[in-house]
Amino acid sequence: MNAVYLDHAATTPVREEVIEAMLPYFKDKFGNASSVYSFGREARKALDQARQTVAEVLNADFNEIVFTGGGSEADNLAIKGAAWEYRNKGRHLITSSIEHHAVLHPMQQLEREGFEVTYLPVDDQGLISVEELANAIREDTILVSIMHANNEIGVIEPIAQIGAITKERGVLFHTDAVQTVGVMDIDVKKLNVDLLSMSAHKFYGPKGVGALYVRKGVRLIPLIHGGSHESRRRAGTENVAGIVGLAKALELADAERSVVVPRIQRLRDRLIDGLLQIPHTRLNGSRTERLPNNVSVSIEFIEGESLLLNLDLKGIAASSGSACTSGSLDPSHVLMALGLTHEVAHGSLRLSLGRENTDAEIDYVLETLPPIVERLREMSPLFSS
Amino acid sequence: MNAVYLDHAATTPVREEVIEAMLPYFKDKFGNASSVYSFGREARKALDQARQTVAEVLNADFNEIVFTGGGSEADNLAIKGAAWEYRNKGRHLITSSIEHHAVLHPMQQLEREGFEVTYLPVDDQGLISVEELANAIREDTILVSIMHANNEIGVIEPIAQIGAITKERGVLFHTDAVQTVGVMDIDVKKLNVDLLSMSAHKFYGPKGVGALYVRKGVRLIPLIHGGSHESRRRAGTENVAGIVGLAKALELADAERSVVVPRIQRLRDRLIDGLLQIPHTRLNGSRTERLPNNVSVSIEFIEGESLLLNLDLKGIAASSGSACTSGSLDPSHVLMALGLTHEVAHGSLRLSLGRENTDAEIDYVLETLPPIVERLREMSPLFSS
Amino acid sequence: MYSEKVMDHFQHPRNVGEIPDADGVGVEGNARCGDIMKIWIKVEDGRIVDVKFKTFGCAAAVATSSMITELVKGKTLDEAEAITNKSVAEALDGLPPIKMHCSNLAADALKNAIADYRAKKLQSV
Amino acid sequence: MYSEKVMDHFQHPRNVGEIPDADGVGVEGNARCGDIMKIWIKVEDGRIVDVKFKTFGCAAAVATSSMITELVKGKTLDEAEAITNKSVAEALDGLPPIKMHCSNLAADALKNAIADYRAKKLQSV
Ligand SMILES: Cc1ncc(COP(=O)(O)O)c(C=O)c1O
Ligand SMILES: Cc1ncc(COP(=O)(O)O)c(C=O)c1O
Repeated sequence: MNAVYLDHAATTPVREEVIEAMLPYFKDKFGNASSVYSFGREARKALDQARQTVAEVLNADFNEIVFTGGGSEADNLAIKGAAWEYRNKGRHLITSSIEHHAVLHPMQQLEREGFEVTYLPVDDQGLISVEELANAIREDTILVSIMHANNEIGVIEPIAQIGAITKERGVLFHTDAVQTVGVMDIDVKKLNVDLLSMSAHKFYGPKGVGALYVRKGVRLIPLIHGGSHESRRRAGTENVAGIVGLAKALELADAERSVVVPRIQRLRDRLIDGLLQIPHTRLNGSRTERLPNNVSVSIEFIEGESLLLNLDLKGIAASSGSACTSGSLDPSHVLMALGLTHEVAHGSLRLSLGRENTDAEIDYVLETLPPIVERLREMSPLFSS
Repeated sequence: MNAVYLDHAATTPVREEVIEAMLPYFKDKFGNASSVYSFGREARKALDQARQTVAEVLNADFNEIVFTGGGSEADNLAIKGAAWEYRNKGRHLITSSIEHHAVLHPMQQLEREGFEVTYLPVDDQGLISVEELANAIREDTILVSIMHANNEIGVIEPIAQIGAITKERGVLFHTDAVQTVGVMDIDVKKLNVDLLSMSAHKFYGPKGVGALYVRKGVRLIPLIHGGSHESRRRAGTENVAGIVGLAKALELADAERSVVVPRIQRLRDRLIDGLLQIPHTRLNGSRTERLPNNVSVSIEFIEGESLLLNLDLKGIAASSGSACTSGSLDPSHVLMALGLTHEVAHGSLRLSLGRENTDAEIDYVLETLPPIVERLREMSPLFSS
Repeated sequence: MYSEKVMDHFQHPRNVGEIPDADGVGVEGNARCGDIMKIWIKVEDGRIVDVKFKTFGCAAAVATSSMITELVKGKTLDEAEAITNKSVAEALDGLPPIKMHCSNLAADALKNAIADYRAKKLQSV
Repeated sequence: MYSEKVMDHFQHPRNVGEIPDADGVGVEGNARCGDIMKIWIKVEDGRIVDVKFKTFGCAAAVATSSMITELVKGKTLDEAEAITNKSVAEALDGLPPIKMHCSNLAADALKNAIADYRAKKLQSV
């Protein structure tokens, strides 16, 4: 068996068609999109076309799309940009305790700057309570940020319902849709959101490019001041190749979704059912409100990194929670928010599927994993068989 | 004659070798550099190697290099990041009146946040007075930002001398070296700088990736909070392909500089001498303290955009001041700072050379340009022959 | 960025030049914006029989100047005065939004030329 | 990220298991950090004649546990007590900096086992 890549929630390979679409903008059509001469005009056209594509897929307008240097930048621009812009209206923000660090850390920075942040809990299924959220909104609340789907446990939050409330209460609503764009059908109007972040490398586009949907009329203080690019919302010579790649990847994902996603979901279900056969194993997060490509299980009495390394030695790439937290020693804040104990949280495993995974690969994982778990448990002082 | 590209100060094509170096990181080695398994390890190795290369070229240490999403982001991170971090030490900043917007606009934002900024003038050659700068430093000055070379008029500022003063006075010193990295030999120790920005697409690397040199011990509040990437100074999944491209482009530029730059400089001198044959034409900025690839002239009685478009129709891509200001109607702040009148500033032309330009191209420009100028002057109400 | 008509008038501007014994001369624009237009008209029996211009400015400024000279030739002064900057832009199949404001001043220059003609005539009465 | 020696001990840990009639047992670590090591020793004539471990933790924790069991077998208690976490890491050709703190606790677990042995002996006197 060749390498089995099951870490699509961390990143995905760039599709061949996307590379093809990008290549001309490195060498032949390399002009600066802001210049008046012909060289630049081709880049400008490509940029306009990409923006139009992204807008159409999201059911947004051309001018509502701001390209950024990635998902983290999009989250930061949405949250800090809105908080700074509207600070005279109020200084209270609401988010959840299971957000990605690209949301939580800007929130913490804003706390240091004098804002107040409410971190809503989630239930044992990983779901936000819409009622609790409604109760948390105050006179001075200016922004709510709740992720569309969680990157570790794959739980899909009730964004449209939350958006209906924020709309009624006149509060801005941002959603980090980095895990859902390309996988789910996204309509910013139906979701009732004012701001929505995405990152190209999560849907077979290049790394280092993302986008933020900014509803017409919403103002943001930029993170990057300078030239008048992106309608003065993000300065810097446009990454034309990257932006073209983002749009192409999104277009392909959108066109193929109805065929690809059910197939992935079937593989996911086989994987979940198979893994739950292992004793002392539980699924993290709701089984129904769940990304079609996410499997997250806690395997008791063993530790995640050991498991990952053993899988890696067998050619299986997986993750133990967020890729970003792998440098840290604390167990994932998301798993802790579900109410797991430290030991159990440390034994979590995320397998995230993609378009190239096959039934044979799932078979291989389901054969390979149980003996590894058994061996590690035999070595564990916490386990008594 | 094929198209003649003379706008390298705006952007450059990505070199073939650089594209080759980047390609593997799109598809085969696409792993997340932060993950523990083998997929990610290759990306991590490439990232480490790239950081090492950049550090070596600049005579800096590995940990002193922070990769960003471009030159504008590097400038913003340096200026706002340092100002926010050290705001309790003082609130006074010093810069020049000829900086790029990616420096001026962050400065203006900081003014709105309660900082005070001194904008130093330049003389009619475009040069900062080191003495004036020394006099402008106050008890509460925390940061000086002076560009290494100007993007419009190509004037090289006395950075090492300024750095000696800021060092002595205990003030942080940032230089925007976006126009010099790849063209000049850069040694951060000799330049006496604490912070130095660069942008890959100015030296035959890809757009959307840059770097900031941050001297050890200098702290910055990040623009993009989130994961612990770039030693917590810039969150977001690393743009591995882009960073590899930046490093490769820098390595090539550094290796070839001693051969390529003298050739370009000779072409530049031919171009300057030829253009100054046209009556009522003057060189903008110092002839001696000048980038080897920059020609900036003011051609009286005509307007820049008309000239650019006419050149474009003849296959010559040039610029009338900064590419970023082409969306604006005001004449360039840099040319105005030299003391030019509005009319003359509007008639400016920038030709910036690159490694692929030839003598034949210079001949062609020197043949093509004078009749266009003549025709436009005949049409101009300001000109009487 | 520019329409074909704009590019045509920019590359081949009609009626460039001066009329030494013009009946009216008008100027509009300023160097700060980078657009200055000067227009000369010759009037006979209340009609514009000849018109010339000189323009310092961008392609939009040159094209609007050129276009207006075509539009007014043979027109009565009242007809000529009815021409607006907007109608000049329309005759050129439109201008980029950023150019609508500063570079679109040919109609204003023409109005100034007609006013100059009328003032001179009043003086000579 | 890990040295070859670490990977070898991680993949083929030596002396995994328990000693039911051990003379000393030591535990170190906590679940919060994700690393817990338990070590059993058998002592004869002041020497460690047998040693086994169980570890819950990352590759570094497993490898350091395995390595220390190799290092101490046959050593006197005083010699064994002189082993530090640092020397275990060195015997493995080093550990990644981030792993030096939390996952490198085998020497501490061993010390606890020796202390346990000594305490038991004192009681039985
Ligand atoms: C001097 C200078 N600084 C900063 C920048 C901004 O770089 P980028 O457009 O890559 O963000 C540029 C070029 O646009 C520049 O010439
Ligand atoms: C939910 C979520 N938000 C934000 C991000 C940040 O995106 P990027 O790493 O592209 O900056 C990620 C992935 O890393 C993510 O999964």
